[in-house]
Amino acid sequence: MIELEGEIQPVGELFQSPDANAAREFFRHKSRAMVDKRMSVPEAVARFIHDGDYIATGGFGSVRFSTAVLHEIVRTRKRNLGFSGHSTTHDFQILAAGRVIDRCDIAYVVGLEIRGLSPNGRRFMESGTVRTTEWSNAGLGWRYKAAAMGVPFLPARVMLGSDTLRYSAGRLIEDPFTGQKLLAVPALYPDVGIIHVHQADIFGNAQIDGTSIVDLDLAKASKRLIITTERIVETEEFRRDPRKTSIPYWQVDAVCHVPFGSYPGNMPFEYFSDERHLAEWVEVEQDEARFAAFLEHYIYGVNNFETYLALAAGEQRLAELRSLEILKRV
Amino acid sequence: MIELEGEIQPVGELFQSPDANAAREFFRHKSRAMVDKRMSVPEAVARFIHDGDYIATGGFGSVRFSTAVLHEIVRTRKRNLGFSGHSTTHDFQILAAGRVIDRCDIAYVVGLEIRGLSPNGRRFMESGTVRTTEWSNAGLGWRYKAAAMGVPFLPARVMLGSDTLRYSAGRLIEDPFTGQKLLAVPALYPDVGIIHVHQADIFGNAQIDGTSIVDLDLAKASKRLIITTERIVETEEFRRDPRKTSIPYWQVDAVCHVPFGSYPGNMPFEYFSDERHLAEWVEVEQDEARFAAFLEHYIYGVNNFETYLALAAGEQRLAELRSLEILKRV
Amino acid sequence: MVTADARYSLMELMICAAARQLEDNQTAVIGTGAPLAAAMLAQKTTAPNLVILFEAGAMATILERLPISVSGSETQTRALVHGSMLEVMEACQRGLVDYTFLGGAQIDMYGNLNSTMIGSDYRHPKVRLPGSGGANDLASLCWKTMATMHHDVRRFVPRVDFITSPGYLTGPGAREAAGLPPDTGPYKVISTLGVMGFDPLTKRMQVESLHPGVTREDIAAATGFEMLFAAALEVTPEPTDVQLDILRTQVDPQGMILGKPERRKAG
Amino acid sequence: MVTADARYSLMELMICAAARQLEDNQTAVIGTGAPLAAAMLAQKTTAPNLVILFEAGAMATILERLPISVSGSETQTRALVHGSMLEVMEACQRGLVDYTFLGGAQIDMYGNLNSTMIGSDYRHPKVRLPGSGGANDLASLCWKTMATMHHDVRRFVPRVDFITSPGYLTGPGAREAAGLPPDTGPYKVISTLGVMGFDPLTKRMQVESLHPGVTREDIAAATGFEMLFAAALEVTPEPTDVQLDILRTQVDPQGMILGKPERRKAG
Repeated sequence: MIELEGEIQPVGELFQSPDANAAREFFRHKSRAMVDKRMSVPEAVARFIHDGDYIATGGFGSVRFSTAVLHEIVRTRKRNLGFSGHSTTHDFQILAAGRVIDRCDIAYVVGLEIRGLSPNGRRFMESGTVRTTEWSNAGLGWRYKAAAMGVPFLPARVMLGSDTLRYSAGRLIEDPFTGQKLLAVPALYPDVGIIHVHQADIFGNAQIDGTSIVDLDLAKASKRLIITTERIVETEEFRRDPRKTSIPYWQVDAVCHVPFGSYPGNMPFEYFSDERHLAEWVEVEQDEARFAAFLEHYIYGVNNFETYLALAAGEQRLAELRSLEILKRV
Repeated sequence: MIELEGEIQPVGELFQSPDANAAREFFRHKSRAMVDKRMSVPEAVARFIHDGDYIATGGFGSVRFSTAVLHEIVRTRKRNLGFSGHSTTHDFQILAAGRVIDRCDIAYVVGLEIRGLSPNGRRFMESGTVRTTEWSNAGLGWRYKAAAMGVPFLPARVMLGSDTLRYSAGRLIEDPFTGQKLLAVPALYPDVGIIHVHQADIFGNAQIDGTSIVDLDLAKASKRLIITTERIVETEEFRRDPRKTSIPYWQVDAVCHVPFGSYPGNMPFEYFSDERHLAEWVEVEQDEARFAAFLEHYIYGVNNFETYLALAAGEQRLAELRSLEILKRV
Repeated sequence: MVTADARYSLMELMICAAARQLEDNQTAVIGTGAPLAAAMLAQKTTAPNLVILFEAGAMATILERLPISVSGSETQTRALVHGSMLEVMEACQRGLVDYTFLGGAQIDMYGNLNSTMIGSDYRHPKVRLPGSGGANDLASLCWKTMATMHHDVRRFVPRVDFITSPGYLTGPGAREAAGLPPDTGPYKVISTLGVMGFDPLTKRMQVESLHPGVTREDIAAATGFEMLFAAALEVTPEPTDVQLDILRTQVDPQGMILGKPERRKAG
Repeated sequence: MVTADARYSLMELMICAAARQLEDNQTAVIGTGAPLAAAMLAQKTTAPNLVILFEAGAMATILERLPISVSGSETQTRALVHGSMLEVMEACQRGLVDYTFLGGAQIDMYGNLNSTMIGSDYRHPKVRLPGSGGANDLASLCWKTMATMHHDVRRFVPRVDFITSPGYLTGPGAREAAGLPPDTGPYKVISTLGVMGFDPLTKRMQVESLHPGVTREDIAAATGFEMLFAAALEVTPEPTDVQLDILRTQVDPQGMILGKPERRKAG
């Protein structure tokens, strides 16, 4: 074994196997056919997300997460999901609202950046019903990258010496060349990745504008991948300028056309976050009964994401959010 | 140690230290100032490439290498350079012509893809004057990537079982999670990286169009970085559309404006390779005396790259090469 | 606590103290809140070429609007790179990033930070906090780590409940023994009472300047461990009128960090 | 050796045999020369959705002109991705690439390939060859490795002087023992005399089809090791007129691989 002798190794639970051979066998049989993968969000969630699956979302903080898919997961009352939370905010808040997860790799959850903490997220995570393992953002990101690279681990120089390390599922190793002590982070292959993008064609070629965060690695690491997109465009757009292809079609299983699909989040170049609605979430979470009614109103009681958009924002507010956006397309 | 017990380890020589701490100390003091870095190729080579340095070139095969800098290295008769040859063809041919290297990490040298082998390159490599260590393209690429990531090694699943492994300087290790046998490739920090690009501003922000090969990692791994560029553009081009920034300015030490700087190679979107001139090289290399005269004519006897361009091609031929190029800018 | 000059608020004083730490032509990964206001102020005054990097992937941004999130649109204005989180983290790991600015719920005398949980049992936290996010990475990899903190005994504690992000851990040599890159670690803590550095020999926190009106005793009383004081103890410089004007009219005209204009005078 | 029908050349036969191995909707990393002509032919006939990847970073290219180099402009036409070498290699390592097509100076009965050196001492090679390039990577990581070779005893040898790219190494189980991904390895060798596969049990090379006019004895005599022959030995199908027309007029009108038109008939 290459574990560092005499060191106290981390005690956290490893939720997904980092076995690169098993992942290769899966990817070997994943279709490379260029077929129309458009479907509705309910169909994508029904086909690709099953109780017990381990899921991971793209974006970061309040930016470019796929609200539509997260609502559908809650609405259909999925159970016992695993979740990878690298700087998740409102996306975690939605999953916590539905009590749909029972295990979580944590880099950042229950926090809402400058907006404070999610009261319901805290209650959920303090309830003892969720098994947790700690990571840093880069540590978790490198886990996707290891999977994307097809290796069972990557070495890193973070988490060392901290309690974050102690409650992680990493391993302390030594560099074979210099003897330097390093952390090995295990590859993370989510069962399902969920990423919201700016543009996609019907086959799944997808374009992300602005920072890509860890989504390119997540897209490669995910066994199944659901894309929601602001717009559907012709494949020719990508062939004419391949700089636009953030995610090639062969990694994608479902393409769902969902304008404003990241609302109330911020979609760079498209619309800004709805801080009023986000504040409302935090506010009503303080009271469990009010929060239940809120969820019934916005998620359980509606048929789809479009209805939620109309209820929570409405056309005028959505237009306002477009005008609040600071990045303009060249 | 994390080396795999009981395994016969590779015997190749490691030419550059993979110590991430030493590299960090270097990068700590590398200036981040946004200053005008334009200079001539002779000035860049004089200031940044010293006898004994370990150098690495961008591009791949006959595509997008920096002929101008390579000629200058030969013209100024540098000595005892180390060289990293990941699928190098005409670039290696030039260095072999000048007998400027005495050690070489090899993935692909002396070969010219479909054009055969370099007779002089073979003579040089069979002369016993160059210490060599074997790698694969990916193995060598991951060495840059390890350096770019700031870790002393990366695990990989290539070279295993082969003589390429045996004569490499990798190490066999075991994955701490699954026990899988892996190859550890050591980080490679070249003293000087040399990359030809399509556009750059005066500070060193640089744009590569088409495939980037391993140049983005090489740019990060290199302690000093010389950029030659087809065009100088305003910084505003990058700030308006950051997808154009392949290499940010803080990694760059010299910006040399050299139109047709990759001639006789192929510069995608700009000009095609000059197969006639490349065939002439191979042909004259068969005879040492003729080759010496050829080098005197084209490299040693001329003052600069512009004169070589005029001698080897001339305006009409250069225009022809532009029209032969198949990729057109959108 | 401190009674600030009516000309400026305590938050404004802290932001200006933080801005002073950021040098021109240096690189820094900055988090939201006061640190980002400080970076934006620095970029508009003393450090126009401060290279600001954001965890989510934007690099060399020229800030036009104060960001709410470290990944949002505001972090990407006029950036040179719209990259990835790992590109930024790997630049830190490679040794390219000079400064970072963090926060936390607890800090101890070695600058260890806790943003994971309050309580004595990880499996049953009294309060679950967000976790590391990128804080552990930045505190591990950047050359100089800074933090802004509210100064009281619940936050400046003898021993943090959970080391989320490493300071000097248990003291001199501990970071290196843990495998962290040499010569990194806590650099400054800017609190509501003063500016602290770290004693080079003992790696313990020590006050370098007291905010105007604050005494050594105020700080000692608000600190849960034995605080050191520098031999040449200074008073934190007050914000200049120019700084205040830029802060209020350009950096945070909406009062996201500074508070609403009418409340500012209260300090 | 083979006397080809005057209708087509030996090279054309080999290219068509190679094209037949490439299935539609599969992924393949292809090198220059005959393999690439085969891939281009397949893309224009039986496998329009063959996803061709190139070592230097282009993916899902639609070939418009036969490439000279695996990194050149011709490898990037109408591609979906203009990526990096490591992106392609990592896709292979992740298990996403079905086929690769290589060449070499020597091959042995386990499909091990040598493109590094001829001689018995690595430090003093009789002939220095290029080295692995990406060949070792592709032979290690892609699911099915194919090779095109001139068939003679100098090339089909009992033991290659240097294993540049792994075949089945020393036989069954050896790849797995070396740490290579399970279920990978040599799949077909298309030589100037026939098409070889590998016996599933012994992992030894065996002839599956003889080119028209070639006998078992011809192959045995041109092979430096004991060649196996499949029970149901076939004859390599001849190129169709449609294939030949596409090859000559669309794939390689300049005769880079096929030779000049006037020389083709010579076979």
